[in-house]
Amino acid sequence: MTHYIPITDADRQEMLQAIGVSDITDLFTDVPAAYRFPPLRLPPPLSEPEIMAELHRMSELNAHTRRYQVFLGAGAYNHFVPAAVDQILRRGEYYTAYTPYQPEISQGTLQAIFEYQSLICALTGMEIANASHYDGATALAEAAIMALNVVRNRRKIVVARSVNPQYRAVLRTYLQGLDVEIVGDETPGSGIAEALAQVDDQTALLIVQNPDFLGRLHNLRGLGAQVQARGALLAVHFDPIALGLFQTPAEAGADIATGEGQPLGLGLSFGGPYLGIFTTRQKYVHKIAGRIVGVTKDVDGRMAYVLTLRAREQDIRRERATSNICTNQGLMALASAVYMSLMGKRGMRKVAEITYQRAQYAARHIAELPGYRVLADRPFFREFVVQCPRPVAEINAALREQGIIGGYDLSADEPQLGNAMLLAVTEMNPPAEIDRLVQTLADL
Amino acid sequence: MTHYIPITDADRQEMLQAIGVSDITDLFTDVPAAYRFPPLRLPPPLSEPEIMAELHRMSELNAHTRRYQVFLGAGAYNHFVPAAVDQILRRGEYYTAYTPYQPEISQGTLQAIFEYQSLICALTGMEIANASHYDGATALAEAAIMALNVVRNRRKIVVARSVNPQYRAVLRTYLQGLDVEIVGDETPGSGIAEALAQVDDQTALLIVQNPDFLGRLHNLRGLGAQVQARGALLAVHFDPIALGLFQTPAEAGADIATGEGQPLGLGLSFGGPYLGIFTTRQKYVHKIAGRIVGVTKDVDGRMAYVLTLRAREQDIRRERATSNICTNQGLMALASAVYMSLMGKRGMRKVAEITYQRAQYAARHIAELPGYRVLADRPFFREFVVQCPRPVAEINAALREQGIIGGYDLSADEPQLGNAMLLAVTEMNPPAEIDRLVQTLADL
Amino acid sequence: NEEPPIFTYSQPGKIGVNLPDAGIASTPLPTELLRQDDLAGFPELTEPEVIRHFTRISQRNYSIDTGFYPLGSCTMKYNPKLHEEVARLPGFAAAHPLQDEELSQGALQLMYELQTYLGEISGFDAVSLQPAAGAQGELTGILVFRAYHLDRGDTDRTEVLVPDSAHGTNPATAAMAGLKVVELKSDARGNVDLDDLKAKLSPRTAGMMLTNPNTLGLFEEHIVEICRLVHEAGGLMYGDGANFNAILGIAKPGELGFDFMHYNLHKTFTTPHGGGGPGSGAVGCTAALAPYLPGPRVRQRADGKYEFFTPEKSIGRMKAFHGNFGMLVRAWAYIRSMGAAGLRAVSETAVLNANYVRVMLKDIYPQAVDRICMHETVLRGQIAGASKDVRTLDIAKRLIDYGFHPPTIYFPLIVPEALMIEPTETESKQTLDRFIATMRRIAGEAVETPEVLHAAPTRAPVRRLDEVRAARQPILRYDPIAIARLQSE
Amino acid sequence: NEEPPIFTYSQPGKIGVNLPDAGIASTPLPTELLRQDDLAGFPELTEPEVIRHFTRISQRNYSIDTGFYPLGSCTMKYNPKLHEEVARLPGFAAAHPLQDEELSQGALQLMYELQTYLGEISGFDAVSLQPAAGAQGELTGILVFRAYHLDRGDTDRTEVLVPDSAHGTNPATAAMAGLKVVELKSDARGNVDLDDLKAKLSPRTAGMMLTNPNTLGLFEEHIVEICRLVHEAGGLMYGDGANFNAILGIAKPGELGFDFMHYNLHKTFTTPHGGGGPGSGAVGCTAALAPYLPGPRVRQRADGKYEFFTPEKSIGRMKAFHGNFGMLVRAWAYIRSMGAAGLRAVSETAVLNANYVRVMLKDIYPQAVDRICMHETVLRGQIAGASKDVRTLDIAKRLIDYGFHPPTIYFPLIVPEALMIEPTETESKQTLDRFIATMRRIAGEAVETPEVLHAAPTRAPVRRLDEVRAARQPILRYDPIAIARLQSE
Repeated sequence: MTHYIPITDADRQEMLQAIGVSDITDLFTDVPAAYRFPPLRLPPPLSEPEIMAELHRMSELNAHTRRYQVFLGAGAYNHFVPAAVDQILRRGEYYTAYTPYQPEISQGTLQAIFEYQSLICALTGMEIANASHYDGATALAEAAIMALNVVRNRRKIVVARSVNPQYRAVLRTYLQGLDVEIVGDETPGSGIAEALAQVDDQTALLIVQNPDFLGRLHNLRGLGAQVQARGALLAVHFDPIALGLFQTPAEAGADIATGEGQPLGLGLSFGGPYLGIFTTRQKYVHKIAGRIVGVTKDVDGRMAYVLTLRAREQDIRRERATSNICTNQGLMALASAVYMSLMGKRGMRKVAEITYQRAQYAARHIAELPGYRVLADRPFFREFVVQCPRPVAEINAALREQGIIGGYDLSADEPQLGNAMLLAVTEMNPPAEIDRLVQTLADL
Repeated sequence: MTHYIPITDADRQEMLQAIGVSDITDLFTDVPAAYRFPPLRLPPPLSEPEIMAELHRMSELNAHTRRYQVFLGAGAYNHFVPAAVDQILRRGEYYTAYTPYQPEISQGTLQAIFEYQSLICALTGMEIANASHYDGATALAEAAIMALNVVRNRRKIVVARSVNPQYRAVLRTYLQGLDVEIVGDETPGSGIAEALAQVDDQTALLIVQNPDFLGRLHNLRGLGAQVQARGALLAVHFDPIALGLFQTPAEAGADIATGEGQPLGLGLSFGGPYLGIFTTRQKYVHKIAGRIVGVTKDVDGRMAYVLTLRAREQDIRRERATSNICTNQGLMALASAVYMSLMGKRGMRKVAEITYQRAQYAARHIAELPGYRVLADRPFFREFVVQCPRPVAEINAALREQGIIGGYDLSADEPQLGNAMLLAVTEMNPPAEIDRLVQTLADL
Repeated sequence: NEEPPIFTYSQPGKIGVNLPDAGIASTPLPTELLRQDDLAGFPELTEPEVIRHFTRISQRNYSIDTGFYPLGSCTMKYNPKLHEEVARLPGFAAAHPLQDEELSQGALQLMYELQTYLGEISGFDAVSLQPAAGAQGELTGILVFRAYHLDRGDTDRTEVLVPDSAHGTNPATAAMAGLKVVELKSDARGNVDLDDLKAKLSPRTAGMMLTNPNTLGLFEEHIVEICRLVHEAGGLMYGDGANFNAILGIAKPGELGFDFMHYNLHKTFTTPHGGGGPGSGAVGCTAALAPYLPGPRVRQRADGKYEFFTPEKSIGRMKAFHGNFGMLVRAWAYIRSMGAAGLRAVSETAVLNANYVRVMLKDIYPQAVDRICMHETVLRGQIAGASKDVRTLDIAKRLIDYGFHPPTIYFPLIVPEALMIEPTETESKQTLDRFIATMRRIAGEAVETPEVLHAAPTRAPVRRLDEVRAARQPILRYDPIAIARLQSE
Repeated sequence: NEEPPIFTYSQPGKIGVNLPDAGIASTPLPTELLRQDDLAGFPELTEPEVIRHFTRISQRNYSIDTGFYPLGSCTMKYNPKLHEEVARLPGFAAAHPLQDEELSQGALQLMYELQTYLGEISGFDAVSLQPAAGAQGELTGILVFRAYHLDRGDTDRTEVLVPDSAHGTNPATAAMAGLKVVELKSDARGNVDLDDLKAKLSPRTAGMMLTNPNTLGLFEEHIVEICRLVHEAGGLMYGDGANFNAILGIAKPGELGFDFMHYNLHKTFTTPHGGGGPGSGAVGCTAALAPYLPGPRVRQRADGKYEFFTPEKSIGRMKAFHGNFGMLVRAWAYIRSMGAAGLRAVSETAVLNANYVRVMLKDIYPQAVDRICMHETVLRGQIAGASKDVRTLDIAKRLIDYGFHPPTIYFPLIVPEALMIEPTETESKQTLDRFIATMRRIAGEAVETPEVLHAAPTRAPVRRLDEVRAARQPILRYDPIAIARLQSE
């Protein structure tokens, strides 16, 4: 018995007697004797104060946003998380609930997810959203699988080089068994135009990202029509914060739009749990992966929420399901719904504006430093490429001494850019902090 | 309009119209014009991320138990706070609820307080407990007022010097208008015996503390009878953690027993909010201050909880009330109820044992240091007096350099002890930490 | 959906916390000092059982986070969630109150700044943050009045004037300070009756306690004159800050003539009510009274550091340590979030909301005094056409069935069948409109189906209680036999 | 008690967060890139409204913190509250996944240790923490199998054997990896039918996916032989860890002959289900398969520091960054809290509880296979004497009225009217006894008042739903017109 196990010794005796065995080990005779009760070589158990102390110690070995000024992004962003989000997440009714398969006693989760879907539709302009994927990368990979199911007999996916390289890697992992060709991202420095050029009559899907991995904003109006004219679908990977101001995937004519929901109130959490946002057109609703919540009535005529269109899912359709996904990121979808509700129209716009303005400000001042060059051939939203006079690793090491976490080192992904870093600025970097970054770079 | 005020400009116009005034300022014409709308010279408002950053910065200017090893007590103790306590405290249903005057929709608070009262009775052995006072000190002061109401025509309170000096100060503050003589604590170094000797036929109450302010445990069996034989009441101020192992106030024959509930899962919080525990005999129930929850039934016969015996309280009896107390420390009573429920019989005993054993261990090793002397004329529970070779302030300053917060400097309260400090040890000071304290003292 | 007492889950041997071992050799316990009963009656539970129990019963509570409290004089406004985070920062929540001031500069700075802000908002020279609740703030004030008079050799001032509309804490406080309460009448406009005041002022007057806006929700129209009269009689003016939410940036009590007041940080400054506490009853006063304030207070040294000090003629400390510090953090955050304009918007909106409810209901529920109100309005539960046995209590209980917390009822005592409604500024017009519609609907029910009101509530966790039984045969702690007897009755 | 969609509270101009200003001079926005619709349909609310809404609807949920989930195959055990604190430590919750390894040593150490612990508990040589959920762990495993065979030039292995009792994720995963599913029969004792297995093994066999204990709650009696047969055929054994809670310290899958498995940290290792996620589907495997695992994994350098690395023949990454790190912190805390003996006690008690429920109910609810079970038992909702139209669904819905979450029903598919009950080790005997008594009472109702079962639930926030309408006329986002139409039908 432990503090988590409420069966006492007396209970155990009574229960064993009811079962008709004399010892707890009698319940395990089906396990081959040679393999039964193996020793587990684990460290001795720790008490609660010891766990807390040890994990506090370990956690403080990490840099974090309360100790460092963070200018690192590349797919995970230091946006503000209102305290109200965590207040809701800490409610046992949400975080200790199961998947809402019993709708009569899961209306809380179901309504929250329905509202999440609705908010995402309003944010993206897309017609439907599902209840989430693991993260932006897997949402994108599932988009590719869906496209292959929608556009039959085409086995080519074109993905722009300017899509997050980790996402492109996940895409290739997911599709490796499916006899699909993935092209479009071969040439360093290439982008949407080069990828579009590769969309042909064997192509099921074109994948682009906006703002792209290097932070650049693109005008994608008309892109969907161009792609669809070639019989393919268009998937746009978006940034949910940028949508407070900038072009939606719907305006680009996207058939599928995916996003990483982390900036919507989830915090950094060393990479997860995050939130894969998946949206598409109404007409593809039977083709999508994952759970969907809809509205209906109960037998008394009361409005109620329920998981619907379940015949797509693995527990019903097994090997013919649209995906194997089961557990998703439901609680993160809830968190983002709380975040979006708090921000509302004005807040979403304001965060996008502050982020945009401060990024421009940072870029402008860094560009003035001798030896530094900012790539600003296009408008950018939150991130921008800085070409540095020395290797990025050296610069970041020096920044670290000043309590600053510098940008993402692009040398492995885009070596043609030289000593280039991707710097991210958000509403969590006040002007004084940006000035300090600039000054620190100047002093190096 | 702010993020906390949901009335929009359009709402305001509509509402002003309904009221029949044209401007919001028209609602304030009763305020003399000369005093209306004074400027408030406050700093400019801060956004949420700024508040969080600024308060984080300020909070880190303080020492705290995650950064320092704490051996300071003297009325506030670093005991473990299980995470489950805060999980319950964070529930909006509890902390944003009002006083449970409407019992039909306050059964959560009422049941929790009833269970708190019951747990406190079981812990202390006393017959009844109220729903809390502000802290241990004010509970003790209210005990004195109650005694004056129970024992009519006696205007003397005897308090032992070994009662926490802050509590004795509060006692004197509370009683200063009531024409009462407070004696018994005049002589430095005196204790219960000296106080008892002053109990005479004018005395309404004797107040003692066990373990006393210097951490010493006393055998109080029979004390109640001795005091009551002189027509007075006995109040014992107890430590709730010590009661896991040691004599209860009921065993001392106390008429009233008070305690500081802070060690019961409340954390240090720089001195508050804490919890005043108040218990007495059943026969004095109509004399006590503060709220009491009882059990009854509703019209359908369901068991239910309700505030009861309310005719004692200020909102009913006004100037003839037993006290002016209204708002108490209800949420802290809830926290301590969760703590006591988690600990249970075994846990309460175990914390008391660890605390006791580690305190003995620390005292034994410090006593071996040259120049240090531990006062151990009596058994002690968690705190003990160490006479030091140098002024306590110097020693504490040196300990601070090593990340240790040393003991309470007794030089102002008990100057006859010389360079003496009161050291506290709990289950949060592992043996290695105690060894480090001893070593650090040895190295000074 | 009932949840049994937690004791019913107890079984020998269970524990809900995983504690460390002592980790050292044991020394023998002093056996003669041990308790004899092995904690009889103390429960034994695991963490899952404790959490489930307290989670389940929590859902049997009404709260701001689940509904609207139009609860007059209680200012049940929204408690911002940011505050719950900042108060839990380890540097605040895990700091020892007696650690060196050098190691507490953040906490002291926060207290110093809060003293300054509260003083500025109220027009007072000095603030003490120590009192734990409004009633303790009151006691502080009356003890300060007493000390002030005695210090001047003015030993006969033993009377405190209190209007008949006052909160019960006012007379109870005066009595607790050993002073005599003299009650003042209210006039037809809800103000203090000036003639009665003049008649009762005397050389025995220690001071007067006044809530302004008063408990009728009305701004005292003669406030400047009242202060003048009391001062001329040698008395001091105590301001009960319960209704301060109405006048942030609207008027400063210190400028109006008050000498002392308490702030209910758990009303005006959003610290949570916690189901009955903790509150915080910080106090402010004029420079003349500052030397008598309880200590420690915080001041800034010449070198910029902060330190505690105790005023030279202090009445003493009101509680151990420095006040309900966790509440101070929340109040600081609130004031800094709102700023001057935000605080004025708070009061303006609180007053707007109250007047809106007032005008939308007063044709059905007669207004106690027909004036523009401040943050709350007092109506009467006397509905035209309803039978006399429909009382305010029935209206209040019926509101529960519609999902609202009842208003404060039967208070102030001078208004028959009083319904005291304070919407606060954190409720939307939508919510107010729903409340208004519900109140009007209940008025209809009062005429047509009064039995529904008498039976209410029927949709709450329990229905009306046998409160007489609770008081006559009190069961004040868990006692399975007494509870079984109750249930079998 | 219904709560309308949050959109109904929206009013122009409201906002729920107090954001900073940019604080710098604005530059013009690139107008051609701006969205055209001004976020049409996006709501505008204040913080109090958002909190009240999400608090109110939360109370319409069942959860572990409010009740018992006897939910087979889901391991709805208690989620320790300590874990919620440690996962929120700023050094974990506010650390950037791409910050230098030098600045992430605490996180890397935690991951390294968790890899080691999970490997030890399951008998595997290598662990990757990247997969986000069990199904992703499965996909990882099957892709690793595929890569392993291809790497050896074994290109014809395109079939995955899956028992007919398997979770749907198993066949769905095989299909997602481009492999063909071959279904295996179960025998009368609930084991895999060995003859069927032998018949279906072939040079095309890539591997077999097996849940052990299986979804009947039974330990596969021929597990060692099955592994031998599959290996002899050149295939690999995949272990679905959904039921791992039954065998901690009881048996190690790696020793039994499995080559690869996933752990559901959100089942066995107490990370919360979150109403459907996030989970964590870490995977373990033999040394032979380790080179194919997804990266990055964590290893310790000679100097004691930790670093990320990607196995040389990795199938690639399964998601961005390093897995659902917040869940890893919780799992680490759980393993370190329990230790070896504690983990064995977990499984022993889980199995004890399941067998207790089994023996107390099997006289009324026939057991699918009459054997001692592991952590769960599968019964049939076929009550003697009840009319045929009383179905398992009715029993499940009636349990809701008595305050219980229904068991898993109609699964595994091979058991008619299946009721799959997994009590877990974190429920008390009291709770199990209440559940047993309720199940027996419902059996009585099924005979005597079947209409009560058909009508159930009547005490839940809503009653049975029109699921056909939801699917036929889907309303998948807030649409006031569609909702009004629905309500007027």
